[in-house]
Amino acid sequence: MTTRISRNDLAARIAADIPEGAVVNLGIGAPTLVANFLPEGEEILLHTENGLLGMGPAPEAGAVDPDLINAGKQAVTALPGAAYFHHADSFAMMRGGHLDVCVLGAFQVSQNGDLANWSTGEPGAIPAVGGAMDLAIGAKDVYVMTDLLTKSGEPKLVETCAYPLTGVGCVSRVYTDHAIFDVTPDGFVVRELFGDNTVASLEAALGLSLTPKD
Amino acid sequence: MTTRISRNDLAARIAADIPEGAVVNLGIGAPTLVANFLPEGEEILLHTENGLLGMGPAPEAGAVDPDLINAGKQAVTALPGAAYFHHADSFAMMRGGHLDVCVLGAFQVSQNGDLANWSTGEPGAIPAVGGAMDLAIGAKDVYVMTDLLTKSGEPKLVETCAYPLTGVGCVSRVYTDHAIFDVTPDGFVVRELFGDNTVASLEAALGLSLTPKD
Amino acid sequence: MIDKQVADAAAAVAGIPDGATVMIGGFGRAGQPVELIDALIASGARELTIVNNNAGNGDTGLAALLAAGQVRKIVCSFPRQADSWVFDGLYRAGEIELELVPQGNLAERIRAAGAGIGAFFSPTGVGTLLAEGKEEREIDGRRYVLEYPIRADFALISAYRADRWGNLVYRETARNFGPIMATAATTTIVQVDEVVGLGHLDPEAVVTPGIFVDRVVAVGERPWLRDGVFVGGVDLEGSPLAASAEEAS
Amino acid sequence: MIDKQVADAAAAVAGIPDGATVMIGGFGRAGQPVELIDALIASGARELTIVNNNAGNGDTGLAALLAAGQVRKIVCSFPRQADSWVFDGLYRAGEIELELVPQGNLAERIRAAGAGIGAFFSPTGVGTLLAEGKEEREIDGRRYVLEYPIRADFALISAYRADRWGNLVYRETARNFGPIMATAATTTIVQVDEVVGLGHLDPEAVVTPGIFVDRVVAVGERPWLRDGVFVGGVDLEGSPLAASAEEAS
Repeated sequence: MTTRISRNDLAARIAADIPEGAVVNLGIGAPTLVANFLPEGEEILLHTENGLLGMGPAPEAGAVDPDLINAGKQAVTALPGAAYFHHADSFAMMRGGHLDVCVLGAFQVSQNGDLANWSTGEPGAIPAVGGAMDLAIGAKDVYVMTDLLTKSGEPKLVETCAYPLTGVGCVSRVYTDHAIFDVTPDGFVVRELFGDNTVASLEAALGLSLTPKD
Repeated sequence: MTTRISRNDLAARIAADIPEGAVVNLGIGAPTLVANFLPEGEEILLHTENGLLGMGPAPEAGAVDPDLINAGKQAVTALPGAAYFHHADSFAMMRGGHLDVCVLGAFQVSQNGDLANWSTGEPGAIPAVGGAMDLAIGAKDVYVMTDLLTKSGEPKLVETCAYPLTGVGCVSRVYTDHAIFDVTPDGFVVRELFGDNTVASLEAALGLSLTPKD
Repeated sequence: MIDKQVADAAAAVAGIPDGATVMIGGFGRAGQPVELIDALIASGARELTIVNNNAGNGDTGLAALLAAGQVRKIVCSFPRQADSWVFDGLYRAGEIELELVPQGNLAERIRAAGAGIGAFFSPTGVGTLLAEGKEEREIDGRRYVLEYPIRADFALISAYRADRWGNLVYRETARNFGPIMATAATTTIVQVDEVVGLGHLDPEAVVTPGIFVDRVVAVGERPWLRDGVFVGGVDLEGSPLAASAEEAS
Repeated sequence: MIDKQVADAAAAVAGIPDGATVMIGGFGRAGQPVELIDALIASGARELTIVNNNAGNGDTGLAALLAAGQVRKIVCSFPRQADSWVFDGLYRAGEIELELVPQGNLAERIRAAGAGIGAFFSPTGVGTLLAEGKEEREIDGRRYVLEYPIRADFALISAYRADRWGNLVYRETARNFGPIMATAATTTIVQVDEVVGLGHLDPEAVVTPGIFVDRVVAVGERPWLRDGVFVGGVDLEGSPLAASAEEAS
């Protein structure tokens, strides 16, 4: 029985949902994989909150420019048509609702769209939030890319987040290795099932009541 | 008996008080005359709130560029070292207290530094404020350039402004055709007398108690 | 391929309905998107609320839109000018509503709309008629009034050059309100002298990134730029040159 | 003549007292004013409050300032990174205070200080731990928290080129916090690769007008720019290249 797709397949699945012309911010970590699967020949603009719209792929190893990095501090390139701006302008772009999509990782997503992805609340851990809270409330659509379950088998889609929140009611869709869920006023709606998953099997795994797509 | 200096002499007197390196905004009308008397060979930067720092003099008549104007919508030039910016950045520069001096006209100035210069409050008049309120509260020093009396002989330095205010407690100095006044916690201090004026003659003209300079 | 160019000014302003709030760029004549305004006049849209720094100069551009009776209300800082006779007449006749806003608050409120700021405390206007009825607060010993964002359905602005992604550069003080209005409208429509190839604008010098732009129309280089010398429009004081003088030249 | 150039980095940071609040530009290593930070370390100023996006990387720059024990408190958005071991150690030992601010609120609060805004309502952080104790308000159906300006006594930033009036241009994403920090400090100190003649910077492309800049020091072109190819510093993941690898090349 197949119940999970690979992280690359999931990235490709997310990329397929991003229309040409969209302006997209891909969060640090797994979401950056989405860039590898954006359709060739289509123009989708990548925004990085440290001040660049029109971000290109990683440079050749011999052509790294330390002044040109993404939010994860990795070396990147700029496409023809790119524009640079300062941090206040960059976050105004996000906060003002001008980005079409951002893709973020998550520790937990609640059925009303709350996102927890910046802190596990462990005592002694050093807190760091970066641009996560701004991204969470900024884009027109906030997509979460995550495994359905933690490594120890705990659901990451929950009734109420136990971890400290990143944003309230901000997530529009959750792409997991088992299925895709829309966040709606009625809670999680199963948009697409991968492999042999069923709504019933997901309800059992999550301990949540799910709504099948019409 | 000489009690008044000319408007050009007053403009020259104001110009003499502006130190090299200052960033200055000259309001519409008489204050623009000050630019003609800034010392040759010294660098004083003129700001115009419609988006230019490093404004130069008027162009030759045959070289007017309609894209390059000052706040009074007159044709100007830009000096080497100039910079253009948009309106939000330009007024941030003012509101944030980065300008050293602005020179404004006035209907009335009160002894606590209130300025009235945008409306006479006449019924039926079309109101217009422009950048006056922003300039009034923005510069480190707000200088007023005005006649001491209206054409009909009414004092323009008053105990309390009768006209609608432009800004509260914002004026630091008043340059008039009769004398120069500092606005202090003790009211108007006579900084400099022109011609045959005395503190007593000014007190009589204004109906105000004035403080001589130490 | 992303290509925000449209064929002409009429196509650029298509879909602006009666009752829309429309920001129009420009400070006086500098940066005024005259071709877009002419197309808006031709479109016949009525009952508009216009946001601009002024209320029209002479008989062209914004003044012509007012004269056509298409504007219900104007939000601006400085309506009264030597050549604002169209507005003056409408205002005195009670045929147009005026909301007067200090220029810096106007600019910052437009920026706030584009930047997702819910409201902000401004020191400008405190203690004046224009702050009456507004929430006031003292912060760190200074008085402020609470100002709210100004949003629009459409922005019509003028820039110098664009590329097909909608990246914009401006020219001199014609920049003025264009960059902030572009961020504050649901649909931003731009006229430019020229559309250049993607990558031809210096990414360090782009003032408005294309994310803020929906439609671009090239209206051709202005004659006084093409010829390298200014030959019409305004005199040194900013007043319109007499038509006869232009015709005689 | 206005000439904001100073002779060297030591002169640039002169007068920064113990207990000062100092903004330091940069996002990670990009735009970090390393020469100015080294001079600040050499100056011996202590009990500093530092405002930066991060809390130092590796053992150089901001991390070295922390390691020298000169920092009492840091205001930042993202202290914890793969190479933030200096901060991590100080924090765990209780030897440094941390104020964590979401990155966009950090940027907007710095801008607000420079722009004379008393406070602003931001939607970022609403309902989270980082908004606890802050004033909240619903405006037009959306929740916001009230955020206050962040000011500094000094800003140390890095730009690409300057002129003697202090006009600045930046390079790529090294721009980041420089332009806003320059507006928010009483004294703004800038290191640049190069000072060019007045009029050599395009007035349309100046990012920081000289009004915001107090002192400029040229530190020379970075080798990887001069040689046209990058030969050291960080790898593709942003990690520092091993010193041995650099020496071996």
